[in-house]
Amino acid sequence: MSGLELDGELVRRARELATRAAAPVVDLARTHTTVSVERATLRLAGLTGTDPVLGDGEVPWVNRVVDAVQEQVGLAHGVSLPVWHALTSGTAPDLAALAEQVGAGTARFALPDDPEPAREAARAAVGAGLARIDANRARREDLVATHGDPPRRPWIYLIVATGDIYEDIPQAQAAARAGADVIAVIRSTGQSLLDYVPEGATRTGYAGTYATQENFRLMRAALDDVSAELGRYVRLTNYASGLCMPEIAVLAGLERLDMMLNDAMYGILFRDINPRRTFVDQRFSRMVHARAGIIINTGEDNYLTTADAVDEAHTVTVSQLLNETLAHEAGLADWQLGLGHAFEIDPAVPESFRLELAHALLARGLFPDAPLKWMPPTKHMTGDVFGGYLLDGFFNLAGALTGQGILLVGMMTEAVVTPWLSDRDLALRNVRYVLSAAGNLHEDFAPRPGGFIDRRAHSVLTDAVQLLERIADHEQGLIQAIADGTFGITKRSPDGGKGRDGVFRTAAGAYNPALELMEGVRV
Amino acid sequence: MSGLELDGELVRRARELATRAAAPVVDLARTHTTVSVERATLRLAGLTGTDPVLGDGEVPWVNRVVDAVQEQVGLAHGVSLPVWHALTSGTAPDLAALAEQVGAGTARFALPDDPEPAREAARAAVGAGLARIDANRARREDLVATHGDPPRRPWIYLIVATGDIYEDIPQAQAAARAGADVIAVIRSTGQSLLDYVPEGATRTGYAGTYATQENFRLMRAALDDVSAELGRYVRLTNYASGLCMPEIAVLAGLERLDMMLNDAMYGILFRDINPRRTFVDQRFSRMVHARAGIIINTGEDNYLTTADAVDEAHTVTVSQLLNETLAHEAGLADWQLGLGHAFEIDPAVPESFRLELAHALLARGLFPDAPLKWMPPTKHMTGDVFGGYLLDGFFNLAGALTGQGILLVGMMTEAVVTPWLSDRDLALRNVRYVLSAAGNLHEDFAPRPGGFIDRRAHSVLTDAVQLLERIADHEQGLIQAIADGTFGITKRSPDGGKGRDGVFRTAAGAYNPALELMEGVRV
Amino acid sequence: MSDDSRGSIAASASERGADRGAESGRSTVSEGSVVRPYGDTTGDGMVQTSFTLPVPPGPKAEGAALQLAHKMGIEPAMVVHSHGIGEGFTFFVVYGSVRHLVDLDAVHVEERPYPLLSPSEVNAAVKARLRRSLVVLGACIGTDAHTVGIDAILNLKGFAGEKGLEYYRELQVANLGAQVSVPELVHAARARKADAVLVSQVVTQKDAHLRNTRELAGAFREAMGESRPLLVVGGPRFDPAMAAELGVDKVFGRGTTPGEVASYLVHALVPEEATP
Amino acid sequence: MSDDSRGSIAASASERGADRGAESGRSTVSEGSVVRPYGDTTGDGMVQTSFTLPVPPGPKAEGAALQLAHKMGIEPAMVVHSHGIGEGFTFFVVYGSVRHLVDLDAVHVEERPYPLLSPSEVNAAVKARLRRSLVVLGACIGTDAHTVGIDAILNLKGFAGEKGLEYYRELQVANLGAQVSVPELVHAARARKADAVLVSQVVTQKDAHLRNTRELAGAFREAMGESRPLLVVGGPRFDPAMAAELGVDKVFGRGTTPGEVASYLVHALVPEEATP
Ligand code: B12
Ligand code: B12
Ligand SMILES: Cc1ncc(COP(=O)(O)O)c(C=O)c1O
Ligand SMILES: Cc1ncc(COP(=O)(O)O)c(C=O)c1O
Repeated sequence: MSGLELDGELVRRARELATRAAAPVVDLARTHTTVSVERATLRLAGLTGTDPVLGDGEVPWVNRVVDAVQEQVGLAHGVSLPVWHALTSGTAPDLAALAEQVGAGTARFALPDDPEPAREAARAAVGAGLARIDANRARREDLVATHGDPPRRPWIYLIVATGDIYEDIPQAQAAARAGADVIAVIRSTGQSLLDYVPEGATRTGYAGTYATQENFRLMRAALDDVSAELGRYVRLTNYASGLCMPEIAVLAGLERLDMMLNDAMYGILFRDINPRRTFVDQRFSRMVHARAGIIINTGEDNYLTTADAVDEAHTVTVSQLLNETLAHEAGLADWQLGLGHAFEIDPAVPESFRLELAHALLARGLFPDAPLKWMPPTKHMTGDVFGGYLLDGFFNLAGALTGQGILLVGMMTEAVVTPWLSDRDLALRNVRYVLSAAGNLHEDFAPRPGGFIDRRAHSVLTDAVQLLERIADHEQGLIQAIADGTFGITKRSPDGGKGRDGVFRTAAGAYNPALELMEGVRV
Repeated sequence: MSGLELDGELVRRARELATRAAAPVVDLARTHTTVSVERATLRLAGLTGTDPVLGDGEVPWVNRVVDAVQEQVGLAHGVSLPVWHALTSGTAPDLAALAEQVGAGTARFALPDDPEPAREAARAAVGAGLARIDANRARREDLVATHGDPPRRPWIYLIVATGDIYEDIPQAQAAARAGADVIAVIRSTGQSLLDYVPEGATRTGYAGTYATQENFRLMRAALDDVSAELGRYVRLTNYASGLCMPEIAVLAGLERLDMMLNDAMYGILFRDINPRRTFVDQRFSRMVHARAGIIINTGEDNYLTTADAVDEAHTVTVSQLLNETLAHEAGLADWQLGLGHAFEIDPAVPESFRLELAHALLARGLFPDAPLKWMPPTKHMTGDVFGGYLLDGFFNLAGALTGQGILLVGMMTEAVVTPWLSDRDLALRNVRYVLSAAGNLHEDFAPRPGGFIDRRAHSVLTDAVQLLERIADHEQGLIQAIADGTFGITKRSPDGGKGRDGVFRTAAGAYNPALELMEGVRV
Repeated sequence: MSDDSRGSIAASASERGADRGAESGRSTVSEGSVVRPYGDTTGDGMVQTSFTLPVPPGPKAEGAALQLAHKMGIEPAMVVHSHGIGEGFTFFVVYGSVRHLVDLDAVHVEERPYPLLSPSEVNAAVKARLRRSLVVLGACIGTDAHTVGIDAILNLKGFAGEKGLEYYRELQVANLGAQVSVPELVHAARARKADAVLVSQVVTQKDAHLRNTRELAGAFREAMGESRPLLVVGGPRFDPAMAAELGVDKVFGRGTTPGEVASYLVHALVPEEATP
Repeated sequence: MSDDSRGSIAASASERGADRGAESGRSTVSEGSVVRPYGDTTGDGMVQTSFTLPVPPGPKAEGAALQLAHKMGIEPAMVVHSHGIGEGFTFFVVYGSVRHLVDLDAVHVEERPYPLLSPSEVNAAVKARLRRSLVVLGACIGTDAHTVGIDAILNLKGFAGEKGLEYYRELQVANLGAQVSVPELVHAARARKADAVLVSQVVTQKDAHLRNTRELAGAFREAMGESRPLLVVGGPRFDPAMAAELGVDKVFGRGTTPGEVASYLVHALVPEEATP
């Protein structure tokens, strides 16, 4: 397709404004830590398992240890100094044993006078975890080299969501055999509000399957098998966003997931998670993704489910620019940015398809090196599954015409049920037909400069810049914009939301080996 | 859409060859008459009804009279001289009475020594019929002026086919209310092989409803009601092709039908009707359509149901050119030529959609002033109604992208049943979505000169010209080509097929008032 | 692609029970209250269905599909399409004529037993006859984060051209948003002296919406007994006939408009006569 | 958009009979020979269906749709979409779980009782054991003009990569084309001493194909009695299990290949032992 001629000056200005608007967030993230960041650090150091005696044995040791440290010395310095001080001073042979003591209530934590030994030990322990993440990244590169990447863009991205990992696996394999390049396992509805990561293989999720290290492992192994069978590396996706973003990011790195849903704002807007908590967590989690070579998917598409896709199109652009600048700051490269947007315009709107093309081309033009995530219609899908199947076909065509990178396959039963096996199969047949019959139509697609599509794209970009100006002018920047309900017409105050009491301003001398190792500089 | 640059020289050559290839057919038609042509003439003169005593009373008087004349004096001079000689010489007060005598076996026919009185009377009688056709044409023009034409091209053309005129009517009205601009009532499977036209309102057709003058009248009246209701003139279509082409053309004119399926070859190829019979009949029927201001639809689309749509694409082009030249010779204007073509490429063929666009643009470029009839996929439709609904959506898009004139709405149940009420409604929803969402996409559609689409169109045109050369070189031209199985890989010999004994070479002094009045010259 | 249908349905107890088996004969015309599905001819009984069976494709699978179609009352049934999905599964499309007759008289439509009021009529009624504003509390309970539905009912913006309840002067509306736990909700209802509690449930997988609604009803019964507020639930997959079964006062289904809800509140909470 | 399914099925007499009513309980796992439709969980019984009822849209119509769904055994049923068509009609899409169990053991697949032979094997068998070529006559009867199907079986070109019967040296094939009347066909069969008559029927509206096939069988019985040729019919909407009912020797359904037909002809017409 012949792209659009975007106004270079306007684009430069947009990026500069986005960086300014995001600055207060970066600042906040650099000066705080959270319970989840600290738990993630312990996970990197190899602490696993749950406390068998507490509750039904669902509470992970990492939670128990971090809570204990918080009680005894607070988290202003992070958990690493107290924990490895305890270990280096010989109260326990290893982390697991120390956790047992926490369980027994006998563990005692304190800040060391000389932090060096604790630092060293912590660095070594966490380094081992990062080494495993590095190894997984290398392994992925090998496998891609052996099996190969999908034959074309866009990559075909498909969701499984039975709630039972053992139903998910055959469905995921069937989907891969039927042509899916990326499999996403949706989480159980409630998980992102849990302040811990469940353990083990699970079969009881609602509208999704719990994200656990074991479920990750099982699914990745199953997909490695089909990858070999198909001679095509099939990627695995899960969701980071939520109260445990940093920990899930670590588990994803440890189990060689390939993509993660990770948005700087989704948890705030759609899960009512405390903004500060999310901003601190997203930065750490993105640093882990950067290290793991994982592609992130952002969630702008969600805005269009609560806000109108035509009126609020510019908020998607603004959010993409903000996600981009925050991702860069956390060390992610452009090829790792699956920025989100969606085909959510009411199909009853005249010219709806050409409007979609304009929006999709704008994103394509703004982020030429990012593998944009193209989301299917959901809001205006109804129980008319025939009409829905047609609409998904036009969504697929728009994806091909505008060179999208990751095509999330739409389901005709979107308005009815979580996808059935047959829905997924029919959806893939839809994609295959459109890509094979019309996949190269972009050669004949040439939106006229000054024409309907070009004008629309330009006006959305202009609105986006104006909105960014308003945001950047406020000293709280993005934080204030969210409080004002700028995105998805949802207002969230910095002091509200879930998990806010898990956020701590870091004191002088605070130490986190993971941040240190990942940034290469001491924090 | 920016059309294709066709090679003007090649186009000129194609037309010239087509005219040469068709010459033997025109010649044949000018020197022969058929039982159906003669019956049509009597219908123009006002003879209606059936012989109550014969069979179950299904045999029309026109058949009885023509058969009687044939027995007694032969048809080399046509029926008009013997019939009006009988009337002018006072053996019967009027045609109806004369028919009664035929029924009673008392009628005696002979050729007059002085043909003038008979000619005069015949001319007057037939003139009355033509006057009614002229009045209908004027009436149509008034109604279009009052109610208006469809708001856009393509016109939306929909089929009803219950077999029962009283089920057809509400379905046709529902379809019109749902957006159909043209309603076609498909005929009962066997009708085109009947050597007479059934009478009255019928309820017993198979896979279609009998074409009768009364059914025409009932449906036209019903559509006049909805036209007024909707403020849009809803057109009515039926089928001429078959053994009674000329008569059905006359009835269509008398009952103000607006379009007729009328192909110079369909009956030969797909109904195994004798070629000579069809060629004579089609010319007369087309002269009637020309007079009635009726738009004809040709049947090239059918070839692609028996032949491959890619390999045989050029035969469609050849047939369109032949239908054009024969139509012009019969007096039809370009605006009356709904030349047929279809979206019948196997969807599994790579680039199938772009190939369709190439073929559709070629037809559009060759016949800029003709309201091309764009037929939906049928052959490759299967019981997968979801896939079928999608394919129909892409067919609709191709129609919009390439500026087709008449869009025949495809049905998702094509491979299953004759359309249900709901199939038709869903199909119209499909059309409405595509035209409203992407109807103007042609503005952004610009097949590159020398690109895939352009090259394909050019090669099909080249193949067509080469084929036309072979046909034109043979002294029997088109007649021979058909015997060779050129179209729809179906071979038909000039001496084979149904209804051949109804063809007669006209003798010197033969007279047909209808031809005389329609051509303005004596035949 | 819009979904025109509205309003509340109740299939009569008898239909909800087991299949009464095949109706004999075929009514060629649908006279009066007995009708059959319509393909292209009155009385033809034509239906389309599709499903997947956990069997590999092949003659056996097709036979199994026909068996199921027959059990559904489709007779004759045509398997017009089938294709394998992965190993072990086959997808089918089946067309045919169902034997069953539909008895319209047996359909008990719960006619709305209250008039549809305009916002001003609602305000007037509350002001005149209740003499105080009506306190309405809204939320999505459990882990359901779908707020668009409840917002459509409550927020000013409203739905389908109708303004939401916040627009009504005499209604005091608080929208607690999503993911509110039942105990939190009970507590809030008590604290604010809510007259009505409106709850939305959109996620239905494994009947989550039914379970959550029963839990809601139970909790309020326990905590407040007779004095509990009016309980109203809604969501796209609720069958409005189930209110009693679920232990709530009223259930609204897909396509509900704010006006319908406000009118119901007046009907249920505002006395016929002005309170002295 | 291709249709993979093939071969011939027979649903057992019992299933062809009236609905046996609701199976009690819900088998959560499909053990052995009893399965249920599969949505996204084993045993969930999920199906999709759509139909039109001759009633105007509204609550009553939705209730009627639910009633029909329940009679089809869909319980619980969700009317997920409906819209009016013209006046007086409403189209519905319904999703839900069917009670019915599918008993695979009750599915009697008519296993092909003869081996699939290659063209050369067919020729060899005919030559060696019949000692003369086999005369095959093909046609579409009645007003049916759909020849593509019979051509696919007979013409050299063939179907699905297999050459048609005209390609077989030992088969003497005459294709009479379409719209052949039954008397004409009987006459031709007699005249040519046909061993087998192959007839195609594609138009099925008002069961035209069944009526025509019965007429065919009757005419041959009358005209030739025992000495009538082998009667084989085919078409996309035939149920291969119906041969007996229709009075013909064999029925082929959609997706038939020439090889299957040739192999059947050998099985049915060529003696096991060479004729002396
Ligand atoms: C928008 C949306 C989202 C948004 C929600 C944003 C938000 N703040 O609400 C986002 C993107 C966040 C989202 C997320 C998810 N979603 Co969601 N989502 C949808 C979607 C596309 C539209 C729903 C909607 O807004 N409809 C419009 C409103 C106006 O209609 P309505 O809800 O029916 O409300 C009307 C009536 O029902 C009624 N009503 C509703 N509530 C109430 C209450 C009262 C008191 C009254 C009187 C009336 C009433 O009145 C309203 C106006 O008429 C649907 C698919 C679809 N097209 O339906 C999926 C859908 C609902 N989501 C689904 C799922 C599974 C999820 C996830 C759980 C997936 C996952 N695991 O990640 C997540 C997590 C969310 C969660 N934990 O609940 C499934 C539910 C499947 C099922 N039936 O169980 C659906 C059906 C999609 C699918 N097929 O998978 N989703
Ligand atoms: C091609 C076609 C036509 C062509 C036919 C050209 C020709 N010379 O055959 C034309 C355009 C002329 C045509 C016309 C009509 N058609 Co038509 N046509 C079709 C179409 C698109 C494809 C049929 C086809 O060729 N299939 C491909 C072949 C290879 O498959 P098959 O026939 O199933 O054959 C296979 C098997 O069934 C089996 N088989 C078939 N016969 C036999 C015989 C023997 C002995 C054996 C062993 C096996 C066997 O083996 C074959 C290979 O596997 C179908 C729709 C569809 N997609 O199915 C409509 C369809 C068959 N037509 C239909 C109708 C109604 C008509 C018309 C009557 C419409 C009208 N009133 O104008 C006309 C009139 C024709 C007539 N009087 O019969 C309907 C029939 C509805 C019904 N079920 O009753 C269909 C289903 C379309 C629809 N939904 O309305 N049609
Ligand atoms: C960026 C992002 N994160 C997470 C999710 C899913 O979150 P949850 O598991 O809370 O439903 C989504 C869902 O669309 C998303 O877009
Ligand atoms: C030109 C033409 N005439 C007639 C017909 C229908 O003919 P019949 O009534 O013989 O089926 C068609 C069908 O497609 C056609 O294309």
